[in-house]
Amino acid sequence: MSEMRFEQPKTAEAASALLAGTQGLAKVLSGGTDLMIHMRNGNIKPELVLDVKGIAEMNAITVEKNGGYRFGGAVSCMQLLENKAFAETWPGIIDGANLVGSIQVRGRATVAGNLCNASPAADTVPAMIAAGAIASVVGPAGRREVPVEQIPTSPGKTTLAKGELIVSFLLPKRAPHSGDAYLRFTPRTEMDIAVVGVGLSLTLDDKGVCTAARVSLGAVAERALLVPEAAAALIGTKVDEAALAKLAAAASAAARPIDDKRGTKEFRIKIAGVLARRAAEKALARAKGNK
Amino acid sequence: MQGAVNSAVPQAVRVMLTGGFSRRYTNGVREFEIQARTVRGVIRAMDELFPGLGEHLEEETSIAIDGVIHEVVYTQVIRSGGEVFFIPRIEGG
Amino acid sequence: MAKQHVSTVINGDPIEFLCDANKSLLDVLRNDLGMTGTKEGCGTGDCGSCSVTLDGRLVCSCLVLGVEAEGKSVQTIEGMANGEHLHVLQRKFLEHAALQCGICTPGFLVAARSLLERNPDPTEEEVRFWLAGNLCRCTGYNKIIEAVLDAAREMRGA
Amino acid sequence: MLTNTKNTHQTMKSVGTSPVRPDGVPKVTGLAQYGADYSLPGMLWAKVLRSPHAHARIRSINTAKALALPGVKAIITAADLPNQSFDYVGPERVALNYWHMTRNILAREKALYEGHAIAAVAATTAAIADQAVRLIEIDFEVLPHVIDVDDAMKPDAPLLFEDMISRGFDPAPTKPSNISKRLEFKIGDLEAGFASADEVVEMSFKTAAVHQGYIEPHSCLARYGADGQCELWSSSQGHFVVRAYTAKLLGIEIGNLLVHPAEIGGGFGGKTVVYVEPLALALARKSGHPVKLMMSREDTFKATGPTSGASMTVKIGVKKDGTIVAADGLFKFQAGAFPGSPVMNATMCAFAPYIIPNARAIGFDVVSNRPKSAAYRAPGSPISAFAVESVLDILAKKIGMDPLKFRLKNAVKAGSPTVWGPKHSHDGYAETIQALLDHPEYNKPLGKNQGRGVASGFWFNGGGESTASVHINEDGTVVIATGSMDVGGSRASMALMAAETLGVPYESVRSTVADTASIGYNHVTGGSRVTYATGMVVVEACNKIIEELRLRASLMWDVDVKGVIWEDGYAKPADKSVGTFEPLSLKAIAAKRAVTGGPIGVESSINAGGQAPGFSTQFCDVEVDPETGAVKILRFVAAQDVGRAIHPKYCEGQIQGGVVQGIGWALNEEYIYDKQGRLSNAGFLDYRIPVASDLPMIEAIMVEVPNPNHPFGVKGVGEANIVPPMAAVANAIERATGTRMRELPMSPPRVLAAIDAGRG
Repeated sequence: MSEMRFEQPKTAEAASALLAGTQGLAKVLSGGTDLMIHMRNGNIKPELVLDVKGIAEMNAITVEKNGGYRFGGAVSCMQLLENKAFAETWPGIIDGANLVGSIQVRGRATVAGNLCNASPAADTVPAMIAAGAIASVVGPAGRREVPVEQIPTSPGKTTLAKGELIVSFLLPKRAPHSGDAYLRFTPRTEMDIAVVGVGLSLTLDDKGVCTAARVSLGAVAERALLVPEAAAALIGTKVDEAALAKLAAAASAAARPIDDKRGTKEFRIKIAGVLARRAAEKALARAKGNK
Repeated sequence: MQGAVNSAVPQAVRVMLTGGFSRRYTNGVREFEIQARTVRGVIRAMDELFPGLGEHLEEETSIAIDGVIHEVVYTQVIRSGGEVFFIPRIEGG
Repeated sequence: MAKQHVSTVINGDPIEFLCDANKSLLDVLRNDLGMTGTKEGCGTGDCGSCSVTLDGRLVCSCLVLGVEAEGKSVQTIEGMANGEHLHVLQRKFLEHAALQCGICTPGFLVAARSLLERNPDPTEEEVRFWLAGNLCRCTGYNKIIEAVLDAAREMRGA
Repeated sequence: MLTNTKNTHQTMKSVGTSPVRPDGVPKVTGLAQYGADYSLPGMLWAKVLRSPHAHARIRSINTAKALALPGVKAIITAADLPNQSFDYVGPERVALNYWHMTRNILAREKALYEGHAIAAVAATTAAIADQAVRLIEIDFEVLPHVIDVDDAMKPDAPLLFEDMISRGFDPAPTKPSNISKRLEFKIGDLEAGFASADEVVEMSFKTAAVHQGYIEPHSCLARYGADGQCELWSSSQGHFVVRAYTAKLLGIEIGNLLVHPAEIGGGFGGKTVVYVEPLALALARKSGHPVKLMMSREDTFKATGPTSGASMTVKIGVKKDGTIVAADGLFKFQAGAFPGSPVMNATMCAFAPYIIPNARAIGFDVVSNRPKSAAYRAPGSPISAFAVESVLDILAKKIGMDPLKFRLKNAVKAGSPTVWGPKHSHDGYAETIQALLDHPEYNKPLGKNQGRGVASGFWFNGGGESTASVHINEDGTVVIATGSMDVGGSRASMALMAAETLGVPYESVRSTVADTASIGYNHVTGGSRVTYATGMVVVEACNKIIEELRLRASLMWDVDVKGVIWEDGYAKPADKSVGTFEPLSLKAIAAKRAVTGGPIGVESSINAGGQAPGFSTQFCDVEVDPETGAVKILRFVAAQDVGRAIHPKYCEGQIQGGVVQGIGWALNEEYIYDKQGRLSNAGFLDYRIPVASDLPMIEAIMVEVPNPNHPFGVKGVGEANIVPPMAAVANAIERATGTRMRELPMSPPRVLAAIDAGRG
């Protein structure tokens, strides 16, 4: 017999109460593809595991009154991939969701779980940051809205307080001539952890000049970074060669990676620039492509 | 000395060893001319030259008879003037 | 904590079992229900040998809790054939010699079936990316991909 | 020319076809039972406590707390196994030293690598066993460690064995070191050879340790009877060898141990040794219960034999016309914690494909604080080939000769010299080169950042001891049994050779793998020996039973046995003078078996020789991303001399599988150690074997140069294919980027750094 308790609450508030009311370690289980591995290798021994897949609002993908998408914290990557309308609006987020683990892992893994596991190399996080996504958090003190980039702080750590969980994400309404993209570098084409990841979103005016941009780097710091200098390299330009070169330089400059078994510092700094450029080119093509 | 197994006239056979093996057991001598008709005869003849060598040949080597590799099996026949090369036994993955 | 009672459906048959809350579905299938067709190659979701479907969704059963099977439908390799009538994928894997040691074969068959349910006419690249979560060390993947494409053709009646 | 002249290619009905294998249906329906799929009533679950340190003296082990945990039934340490005498038994190349072996499966004086097994617990549930392992207290004296082979050879390196005096030096050294052995093969006059060369290239290379990567971790079930009769169900490449090692390590009679051959989930050489079986059986003995012991994937990486990492220097001299005049190789191999790397194979295979009158190969077997190395598919040959085939590529470019034509000019044939002594006695290498020269895509131009690389490889292939039995059932169907584990479809190829010899349909032959009490001794399934040696003894047994069937027919017709011949599955009168009898089928003869003497069955055994080596030549096209160093395999074509393909699809599968393992070895696979000597990528996420989406289709070309020493011309197929890929990919990268990669794996960071350094 094991000391672990398993609960399946029906509302976010009930979930929050259960989390807050547990002295020992309490973990949320949505996809479980990170949690189960931590449990198996003995890193953590949770007293309570909370399965949130029974909470209606956490399973929904809806379009809000302001025209932006909202999707729940228990929506798996495969569910996002299979929602045609969402995929057409946010191809960059789909790029990231499509690279998490394998088909089997994507059948379970969620964007919320990817974010809260707080690996700096998480594949869905850079594109969510670039998109300007807002997380709706429920906790003992009620609900609050938090920009996604403010959730992870360092490997395995987030700013969520005890008893708080992410219920859903809200994405802004997509302006015309907008495009986003996520690229990562991995030795294998699948089943890999990002050595470097770049999420990038931009909007053009009808003359093709970039009026807005957000650039986020993964796996090159203790958490995913929002890099304003990289965005500044694009805003006001036609995203031409000069702008792309400045973007690449800014991305490399912002990277503060470590040497580890997946890549060296120099390699990550160099690749951050290379991928930032390629992500911008892909986002640009998408921005010009749609109406 | 009758190295031959049966009463028929004995025949000359050339025996070769590798460098490492000869350094360990035949103080570096690598080539021999002995009388034998089968591998059994070769091993007896070599054992008479270097007592105890027969056991090492049987336990530690494979045998190339005129280039064709075999396990050390007594009954293997050797043609007159044939070349018998004792080499390290090969193990695979 | 006492073991938890779980009632679920496995390969179309209603089944009930008791299991600790922290036990994986793979452990339950293999060690409690004696269904050893689903294999463990790594236990961390990196090899796909333990693939099953949960309510039609292809997953690694080593990364699912046994208690999560409550009220759901699980499909494993043991349920792929219809009695002694092999599924067309099983037949094609044999005809194409798409297995050597066979330890990864159950995972590949469950994953390939899930692919063909969604995409009856996949390209070679689509098959390779869908099956990238299943590791094989013996075949080099050639014959597995050929077997899946051949099965897809037959299932489409092409 | 085939000794069995009647089996010319055209007239054969079974050999050369690719039917569904007899053990196929259980494997595609999940019914097949592998090592972890067995259980018995009252079974306990075992867990192993492994060393967290790379090098530490074990002062004491306290199991009191663990034993007190309810549900724990037994705990073993090295004290539960008899110590073994220190001597090298058997063939020098794979000399067994049970003093080492017993210490590798359970540490005694010292823990010699992270993950080294120290104790094992058996309990009523896996969870309790897991908990109990954490309650065992060990008093370690942590010692400095050494991982890299060059570091381990330094005079001041930490010593794994304070009394190890290197073998193979003359005179023997006085000081102990980590060098277990030096060996050397030499022919001709090196100085004269190099002096006569127009071009000489000397270069050093390093490779990393890589694991066989079989998807099934080691696992077994053990039962120790009150009467001393024991049983094991284990997934291995040779249940007879498992029986011999386990009996010796536990100090019991071989006859008291029965090993059932579970299906094996891949081995590639790594399952020709024992890890879990002796521990499970010792726990079963101590607890009185059956015990199931399974390794995790992490255990498998940390504590089972990878092949060696190596540090090598190769120097080759050629004339302008492409003739190789001299070659010199130094090969320093990591053996892991105990002596026994495949360095001797490496020195023998390094230059084996080429006629080189003046050649020398020196090998060092060096211990360091890593898991003991075990065989991995043509053990040693892929490593030395990476160095030799890279240097040959540089030379071919220097003298402006096509790399295939350059190899063809120096290709060995029957009668060519070898560095280890006897002359080659078989052809087959030149034919693999010609197959690629004739390939339509070999001269296809390539695009930007693309390159084509070529390489060749050699492997001895094996013979050795095998036993087979053949029985005719009452209805005339046939059962054959051998003791050779079936990893890649050997049941099918045995049935094909039996059906062909007996002249009956493949479907009427049931092909099985028998346990250690039901068939005579069989050596391991390895060394690419089974289709050759076990196939040979199956054919011999079939020929023996044909004699018996002719005898039975002669009794039925009451004629002299000389008057009966066997043809296409029937006994027939030799000619009219014998009588006008209807041909007798197996079914007809079996029906009269009682009155003609009883059941019809034979068993044959053999110590097979006369095997022919395997040659493979391959080319691959790659594209290198100059901005990231990523290498994409565009095309891979591998030709291999297979002698005669018995089951063409499985024969092809061996080539495709070996090539892909070679690609993984070339591009991404390596053991990565942290500063404390701990393995930091002990899992399939960060130990990257190739996935389906990384690869194109691998084109396998089966070249058939039959081996006259085998009834069907068979040559071993399993291993030669993994030898060329690393050099073929390295040579392709050089053509694509102008940079010569000298270290494996050629991962993107290394390729990018080399490109940037090249651009200077």
